[in-house]
Amino acid sequence: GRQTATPTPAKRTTVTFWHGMTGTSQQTLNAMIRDFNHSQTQYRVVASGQGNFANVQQKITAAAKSQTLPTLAQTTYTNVPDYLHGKFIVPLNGYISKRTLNRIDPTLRQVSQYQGKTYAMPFSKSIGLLFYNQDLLRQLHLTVPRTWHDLVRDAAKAHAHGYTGLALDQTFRPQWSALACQAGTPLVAKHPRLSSPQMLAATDVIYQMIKHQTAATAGTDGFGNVRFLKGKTLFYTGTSAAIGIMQTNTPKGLHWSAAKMPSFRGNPRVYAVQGNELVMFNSASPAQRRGAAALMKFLLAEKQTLKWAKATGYLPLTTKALRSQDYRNYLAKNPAAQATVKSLPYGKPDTAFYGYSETQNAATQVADELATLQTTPKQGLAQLQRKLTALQTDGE
Amino acid sequence: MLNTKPTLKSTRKALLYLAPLLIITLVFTVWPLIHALLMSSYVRYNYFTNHVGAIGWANFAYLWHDPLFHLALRNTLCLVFVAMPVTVALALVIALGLNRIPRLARFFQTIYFLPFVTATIATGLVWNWIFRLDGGLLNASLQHLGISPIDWLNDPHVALLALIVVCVWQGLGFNVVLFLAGLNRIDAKYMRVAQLDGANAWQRFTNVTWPLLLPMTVLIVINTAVTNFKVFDQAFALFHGAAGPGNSALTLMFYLYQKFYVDNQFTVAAASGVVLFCLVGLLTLLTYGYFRWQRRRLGGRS
Amino acid sequence: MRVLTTFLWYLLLICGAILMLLPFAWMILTSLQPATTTLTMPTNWLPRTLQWVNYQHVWQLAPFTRYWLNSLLVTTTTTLGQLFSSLLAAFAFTHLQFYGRRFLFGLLVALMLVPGELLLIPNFVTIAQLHWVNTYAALIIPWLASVFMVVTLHQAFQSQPRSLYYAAHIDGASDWQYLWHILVPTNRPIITAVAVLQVIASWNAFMWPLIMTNSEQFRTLPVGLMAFTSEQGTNYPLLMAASVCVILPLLILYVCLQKYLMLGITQSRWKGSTQ
Amino acid sequence: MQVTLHEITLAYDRQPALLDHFSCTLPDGKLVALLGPSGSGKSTILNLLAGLLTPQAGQIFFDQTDVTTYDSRQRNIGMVFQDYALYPHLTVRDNIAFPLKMARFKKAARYQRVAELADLVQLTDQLGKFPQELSGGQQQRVAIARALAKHPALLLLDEPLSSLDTALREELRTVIHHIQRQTGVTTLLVTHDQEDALQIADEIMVLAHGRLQQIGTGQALYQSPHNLTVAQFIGRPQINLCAVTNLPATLRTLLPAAQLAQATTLGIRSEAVHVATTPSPLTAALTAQVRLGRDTQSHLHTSYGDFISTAIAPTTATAVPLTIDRQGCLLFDAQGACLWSGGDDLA
Amino acid sequence: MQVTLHEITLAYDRQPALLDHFSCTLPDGKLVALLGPSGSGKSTILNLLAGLLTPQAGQIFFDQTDVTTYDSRQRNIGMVFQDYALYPHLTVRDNIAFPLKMARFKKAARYQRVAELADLVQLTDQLGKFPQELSGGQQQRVAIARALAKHPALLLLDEPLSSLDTALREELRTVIHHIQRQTGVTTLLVTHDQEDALQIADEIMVLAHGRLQQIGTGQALYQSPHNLTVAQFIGRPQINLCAVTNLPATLRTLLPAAQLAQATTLGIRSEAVHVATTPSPLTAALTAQVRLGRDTQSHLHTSYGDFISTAIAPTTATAVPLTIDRQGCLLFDAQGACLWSGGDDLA
Ligand SMILES: Nc1ncnc2c1ncn2[C@@H]1O[C@H](COP(=O)(O)OP(=O)(O)OP(=O)(O)O)[C@@H](O)[C@H]1O
Ligand SMILES: Nc1ncnc2c1ncn2[C@@H]1O[C@H](COP(=O)(O)OP(=O)(O)OP(=O)(O)O)[C@@H](O)[C@H]1O
Ligand SMILES: [Mg+2]
Ligand SMILES: [Mg+2]
Repeated sequence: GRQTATPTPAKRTTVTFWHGMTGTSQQTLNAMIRDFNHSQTQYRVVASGQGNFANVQQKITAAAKSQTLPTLAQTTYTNVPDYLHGKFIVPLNGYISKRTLNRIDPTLRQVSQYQGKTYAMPFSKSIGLLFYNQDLLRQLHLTVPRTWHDLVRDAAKAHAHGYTGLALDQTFRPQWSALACQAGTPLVAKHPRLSSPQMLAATDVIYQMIKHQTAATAGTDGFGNVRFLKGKTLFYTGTSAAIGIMQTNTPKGLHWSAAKMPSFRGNPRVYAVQGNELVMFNSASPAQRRGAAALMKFLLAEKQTLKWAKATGYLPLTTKALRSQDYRNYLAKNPAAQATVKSLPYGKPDTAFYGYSETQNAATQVADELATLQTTPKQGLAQLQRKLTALQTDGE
Repeated sequence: MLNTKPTLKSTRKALLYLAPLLIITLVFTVWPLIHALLMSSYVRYNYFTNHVGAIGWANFAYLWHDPLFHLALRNTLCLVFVAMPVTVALALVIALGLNRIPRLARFFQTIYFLPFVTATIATGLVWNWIFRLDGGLLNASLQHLGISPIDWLNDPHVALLALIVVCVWQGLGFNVVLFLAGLNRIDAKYMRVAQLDGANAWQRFTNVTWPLLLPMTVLIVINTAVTNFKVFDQAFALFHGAAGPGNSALTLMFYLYQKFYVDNQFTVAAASGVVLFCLVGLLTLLTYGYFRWQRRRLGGRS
Repeated sequence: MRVLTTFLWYLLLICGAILMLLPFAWMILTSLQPATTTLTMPTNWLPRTLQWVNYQHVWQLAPFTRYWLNSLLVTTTTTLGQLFSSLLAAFAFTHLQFYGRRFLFGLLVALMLVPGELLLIPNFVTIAQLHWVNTYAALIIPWLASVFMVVTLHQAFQSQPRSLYYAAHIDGASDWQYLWHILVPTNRPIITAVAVLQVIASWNAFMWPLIMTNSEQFRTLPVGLMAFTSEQGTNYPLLMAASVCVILPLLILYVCLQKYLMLGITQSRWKGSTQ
Repeated sequence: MQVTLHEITLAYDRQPALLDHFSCTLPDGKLVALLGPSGSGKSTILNLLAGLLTPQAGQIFFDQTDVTTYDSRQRNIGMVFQDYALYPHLTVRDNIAFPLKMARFKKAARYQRVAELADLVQLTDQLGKFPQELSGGQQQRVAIARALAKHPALLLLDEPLSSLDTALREELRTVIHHIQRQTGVTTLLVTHDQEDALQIADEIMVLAHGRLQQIGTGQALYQSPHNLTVAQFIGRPQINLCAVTNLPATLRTLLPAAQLAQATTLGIRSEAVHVATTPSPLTAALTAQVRLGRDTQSHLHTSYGDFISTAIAPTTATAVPLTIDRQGCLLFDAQGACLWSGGDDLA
Repeated sequence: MQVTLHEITLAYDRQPALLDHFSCTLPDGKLVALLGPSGSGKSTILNLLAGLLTPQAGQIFFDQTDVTTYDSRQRNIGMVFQDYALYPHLTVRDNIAFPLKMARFKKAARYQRVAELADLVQLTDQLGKFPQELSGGQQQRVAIARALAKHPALLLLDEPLSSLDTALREELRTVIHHIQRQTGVTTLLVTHDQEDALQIADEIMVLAHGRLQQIGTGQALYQSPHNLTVAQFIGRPQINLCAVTNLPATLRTLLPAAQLAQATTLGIRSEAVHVATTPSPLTAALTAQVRLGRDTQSHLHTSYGDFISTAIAPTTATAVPLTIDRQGCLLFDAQGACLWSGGDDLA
């Protein structure tokens, strides 16, 4: 009924939006944007998929260089300092009220701040989980591990029975990162202290598992869930975003579920939060910026964020939505997703800083070398520390 | 004509013929190349605001000290010097075979061309399947032969080999087609006289086909070398976005990509591009010189 | 003896052909698998029921018709344009005398060596300055020249008897007419070869169209393939089905053009009766 | 080596048979010239002998051996191609040395022989050039030298002298003749030039219409051709022909009555047409006289046909009385077979 | 159109000059034959005229126009190349029609003309074939037809008849002659065959050692050659030569004393050597007699040199008395210039 009242589209402000969603996520997103466009008469959001996340980054780099940026784009908050250095990102303050922002779940909200301003709006977020094969667990008379210690033991047992204990994704940096946090210092930080014995112990956990073949990285499969879903793997650590694709790819007769990640040496639990944010660029006109803000607000509406979460497996963004009946019903039907919500309060995202991606890359490299047993944790950490120190002095 | 010398007029005319090519290459190759060259000398450069802190060799110094770059260089050279000769030799053998057999040549040619047609994404996945540890075709076959399976894609010792195989496989069809085109240009009468002159198949090949094919071979060798220098897509697809297990298959191009798009170290990337360019140029010169020498040795004009 | 060598050649070619064919066969077979059974091979890599629906899904999941038309447009125009500019240039290098000929040629060969990735962003900036972002011009115009093609054609043209050029001149053909009436038809195999190579390169191009365009409207097939992979996993059967859809037109084209690629062989004087 | 073609049939793709059950024999150690109109299949026969073409039917024998299925390489043949087919990437020296290289001669030995051959064909100063830099005749000489290089058992020459000037031609002709005599290699020489054939060939084969018309010495072919084709083909200028029906009585009396009755065509050689010293009933109008070096060709017009005579001295008369030698007359029937050749007695 | 080469100098890369200040004139509407040894630069001159080669010095005039810098296309020339240079991708029909197509003739007009030309060169039944499918002679005829197609102002023929058999050769020669007469196109015909030249050329140019040796009618060249080169070049068989010093007195008396004193070489035409009817002090041993169609070549051996005679009838004698005609004798000095030609009176 409202469409009839819409003025001619020419009068609307066009808001361009680049994202890296594909498949179902993209379809859902498109539907939501269609809804947004119908919900008001001032703005028209044009969303376009730019391939995968890496492609979106490339496009943003290219567009920033040539000053052809869209109004807003999907990216990770860790890029914010870099973008700010390039002077092409604008804070959301002034376009989105504090009240609205406060509706976002506190864990997720942490990421939106940089140097006292809000730059990023959480969008497609997920959290690390431990998936387990229910059939195998029962067969081996095991229960879901609560600590890494348990996990190591269980995995060894599985290995003894000819199974793979733990499947990791291509890189185990997120898990390592979380372990490191629990060991006292974040892995990817401006001034990490990697030489502590705690840190060494945290690194050694996964290293030893790989070395004893109780854990395996996905290597070139990209995703540990491919191996996991073949039914010969007891555990898999991945992010909650994988739930959707895992469900469609599950062969008949395989039963799995997910739990919170185990804790390390009884330290406070910390889980890796992953996913993407939305940012707004300064090349956009004030009207466009307002439009972008309107879209963000729209996406934060309970109805929309729930729709998003249910269709894609990403987290609902607002506290209210997380607690809503609707979502609880959904969780009841998707027990695997329950662990997500339980993990969320313990999530601790890395702090963004200028040069983050380089640092993270260096960490990934060391993780890869550890995974291929080319280096030992001690050497690896020393090497990383050296490298990061060099990076920092370079940057200054 | 037979003995015309260049004049201003003929130069103007030639430039007219060359104009479309030159304009496009100037705008879309030469200009960005200059741009990259300049950028490789910028220090403390803000890529987006175009603020240049200083000019110097810092980026090249960075490369000089970066073990990753060394690794990439080693891998790339290894790739080029293994994959290129193998590709060219195989392509030549296949082209000769196709040129020889009276029947089904077309059919075979189509098949050999398949890898080239296949988009890189699909190729990566397919080879992923062939090389994988469990259920991979290669390992299954090896098992039949009593060899214990190798984790081609996750073992840093063999990952580069796997990448080489993919590169060879993919470059084959293209080179076969080029070789065939070259072979077709050789007048059959030379084969006939050579046969009359008592040359056996091998002698015909070395004394007639090979020298007459030499210009095409030079082209193919240089092109294959250049292609292998620039390997990126294949690695990206084969190792699922990584440069092999623990960077064991890191190529120069991959290094450049990482520096530019992931690490945002634009100037270092530009510097590595310049190094890559110089290396390829050097190699091309060497190849060209070698073939010139060989051609003279075979008795031909240079 | 001759029978034996022929047999050996066949054997060699067949072995090679299997190696070449195998991955492709896998692609087709995978594209017909139900999603859940993939990658549990090789035990059942012949699916019991062929999932032709995968192809139907592919067509529904992304605007493949649009992609297809774009690919077609971009591929034909770039190939034709590239052929045009390269033929002119190769002709000039072969038959025209001008100052700096060798130098210019050497320079062009050097440009063949420039890594493309390095040029992507500067080129994007140029395209943006020309206001070509998100237009067909961005997809087509930068590809209208190919140094590789020029070098290949020049090489082929050089081995053609020069007397044909002289004869054509005396017969009243201008350089332009010689190019189109004599040089091009007599070099059809190599021209077809480079054209086919270009068609494939341009059909499979991924990064360029992705970076240079922002909206679906201008996207080409390989970009469309992105729809089937995500950060969390890949739907292999659908991706393979889509890949087959991308590759098939190329194969058909190639098979059709093979007649020209093999022209040299079929036209040789002693056909049939030669041993 | 005696070479025999036995019942050879050959047709090019989608063409009627060019050779149809063609048989002939090249005697051992002889130089045989193959003459025939353009397109009659001379090169084709050479290619068959060389093993470059395989006949659809029939056999080829080298002495007693059936070589029909042999490869060119196994036949040990030297051949000069009509289009020379020199290797464009090799210098003249290496072109000539090529067959020797293939036979694994040492480099010194090769170049030694090249020097000899180059001397023979007068190319010593061109040895370093590439074929593209040679004139047509020079290329042809390179081809001849190359064919001779490896002392072949059968030498096939496809118009090896066609691009040479008279002096060189005579010289090289003599060289070929000489070499052939010395080595005794069976040689088949395709030529369109009768003089070449007549000068050096031991025997001449005339090929036309896919059939071997006649084989014999030059003199035999000239004086007693088997048929009209041969008669027309051999002899310069071409034989004068006139229909028997129109002949004046004076001429008829010259000819044997029996054969004349069956004949349809009379051929008269140009040297048989003289100016009569006594008044003659045969007169002709002299339409033109052309001096060709030592020859004078007189074009005559009579009521029974136009003639060319080479036996009339330069004169200014416009009409001349004629006599015709009996020896220069030939009678042919409707199928072209020769019924009578007046020159029989001359042998 | 009169064609003039004026002081042309031409050298190929890194070679001594092939033509050095070479001048000559082709008279308007005449058919001029260019004769010369292989490699003497005949094709080179044709290429100069065609505009395919640019001289290092000198000018080329077409009538009054200096065309030295003109492009081939602007010269309106028809040319037959020594290697034919047929377009391999075009049928015979389209090959012939190509120049017309370039001149934008309508298709119907083109094919009409092709039909005429094909008829002329007897290729009507080969029009649909490709060049590779033709015999050498057929290819040559296609090239001739193509050169004639566009009614050129200057026709350049590089050995257009070299691969043809005698009959066809004579016929095509006549055709060329005929066409040349009809159209009046200035024609330059390179040939190595004197008979071609003598038969149809209005004038003959002899080229050797980079210089124009002589230009004149065939008869003039035969009877009064300017020098030894020309004398040796024209005439079949080649002129007999002997050193003046050795001559027997009987012969000396035949010759003019003044010139004899300066001369070093005596040339005697083969037809000037007869068997003496009266006893003669000149005797010779008859080493061989070869019958070449209507000719009989007798090889004679004397104390002052070997001779070939074409004026001796077949005989079985081994020694014959000789007389020598004064007309067939020529005297040359040490530089080869002709001092006296006995045949002067014959014109
Ligand atoms: N490859 C071919 N395909 C079809 N026809 C051919 C082929 N080669 C030759 N011919 C035909 O066969 C006939 C004989 O050719 P061949 O070359 O043997 O003639 P030739 O006697 O050598 O003539 P010439 O004296 O002109 O060289 C010709 O009519 C020619 O057109
Ligand atoms: N492109 C070239 N480069 C170098 N030398 C050449 C070239 N073309 C011809 N020559 C040389 O120039 C001389 C004359 O060549 P040209 O072709 O004019 O001779 P020709 O009189 O036509 O001989 P023929 O009767 O044998 O064809 C020859 O000695 C030849 O080797
Ligand atoms: Mg022939
Ligand atoms: Mg010549």
